[in-house]
Amino acid sequence: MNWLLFHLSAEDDMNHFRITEEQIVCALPQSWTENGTDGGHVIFCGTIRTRNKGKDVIHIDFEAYEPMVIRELEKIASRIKAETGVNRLLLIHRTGRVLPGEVAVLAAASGTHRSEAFRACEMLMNELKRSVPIWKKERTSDGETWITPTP
Amino acid sequence: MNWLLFHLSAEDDMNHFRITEEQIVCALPQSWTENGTDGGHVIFCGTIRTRNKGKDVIHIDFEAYEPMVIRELEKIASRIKAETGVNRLLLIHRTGRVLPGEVAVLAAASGTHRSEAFRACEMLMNELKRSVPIWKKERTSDGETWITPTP
Amino acid sequence: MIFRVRMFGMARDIAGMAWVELEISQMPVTVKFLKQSLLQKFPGLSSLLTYEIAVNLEYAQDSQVLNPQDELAVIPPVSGG
Amino acid sequence: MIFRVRMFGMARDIAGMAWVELEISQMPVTVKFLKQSLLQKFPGLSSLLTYEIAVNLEYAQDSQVLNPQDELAVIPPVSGG
Repeated sequence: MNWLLFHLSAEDDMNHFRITEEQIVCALPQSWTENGTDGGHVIFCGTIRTRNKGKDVIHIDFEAYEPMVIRELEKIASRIKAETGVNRLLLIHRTGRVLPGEVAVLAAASGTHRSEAFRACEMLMNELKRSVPIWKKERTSDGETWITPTP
Repeated sequence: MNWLLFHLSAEDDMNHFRITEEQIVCALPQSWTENGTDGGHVIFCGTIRTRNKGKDVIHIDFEAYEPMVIRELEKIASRIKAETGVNRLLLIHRTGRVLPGEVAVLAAASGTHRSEAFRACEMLMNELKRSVPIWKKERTSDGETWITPTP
Repeated sequence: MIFRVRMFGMARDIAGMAWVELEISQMPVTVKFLKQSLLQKFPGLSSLLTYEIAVNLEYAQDSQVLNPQDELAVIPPVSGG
Repeated sequence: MIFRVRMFGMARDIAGMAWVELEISQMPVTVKFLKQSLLQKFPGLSSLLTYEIAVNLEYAQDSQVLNPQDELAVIPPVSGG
């Protein structure tokens, strides 16, 4: 239940990017949504599926180059904010072993209105998958494989 | 913290539509996300802004025609599922008095992949605002006004 | 015959009540006729640029024929979210 | 001069270690040259269809010149999310 602990002070009015080995819950803390400025918050929550490409998934191991993840996300965030006008972006990604049904990633975008928040959150996920240095190795009944992006 | 109480059993694998007078938190319960079938969950969380069109908002009173809200949402959901392929939709809307910073609406769409979930969640919000019988009366320093959709 | 109509949002404020009873003798009673009767009883409803009538929890066409058992409601422009 | 390179994901599995040390005498050392040296030491890296070199937490061009203080990393195709 780490979201209850994940409190953001009013001063923290900008982005929040984090890598964690702990379970992620699919939630924004009240301290993130209650600022009264942003009326639209769009969240993406990615969970591990039990089956992938016809195989039973046992677990996924995530690995991240943490300081570069944060650096890359800050760059991506500047572009997304400039393009969409949202005010704040959030991304929390698991590392280590993640089981089917668990949350691997939580992404969020908050802005004055909803259409920009939808656009920004989807862009953040697309950019995460394009360039942020995080890797997953999937263990199925057939063995272990590093997942590479499908062209 | 009603989301902790808001538990969905495994049998409840379909939609969840609800009107509530209690505070809504910007969260999906684990029982919703852990099914292992849906890997992408997109959530929209709408909060009341402190200022709207240059005025200070004191509160908003929401009124709903509850049985018709549920009926209308079920019809909308059938269309969205057919069009996008998502598996489950959720919408929880406040009634009664809602203060700036509080959550007025929580909408979510869950599907196998993320792009369909983004599309479905945004459609659900658009349709909510188009045809679902809920009304808001805004109280600002200038007085009370029923909000009507801008053409 | 007596038709009971629920009033919501701005329509409720205009009527000053959440339920309106209308006695209508003409038959058959259509949605369009119901709207005219409501406007006659509450001329202030004309300040609503548009509104819908819900019959048994569904939006109804002007031509739909009503009977007194129907659950009727005045649905001003919605503004949820 | 000694260059230390972090290995991630599939590259780490191929190298069998998380850190690789390369002694390179030629000057200047470009990203392109570093990649060639890595491939010489770990021919298995050719099974990675493509990979990037990060220099001080940023993706680098092949032409970028390195110095031994740089934080270097092999970045195979990413797959977060």
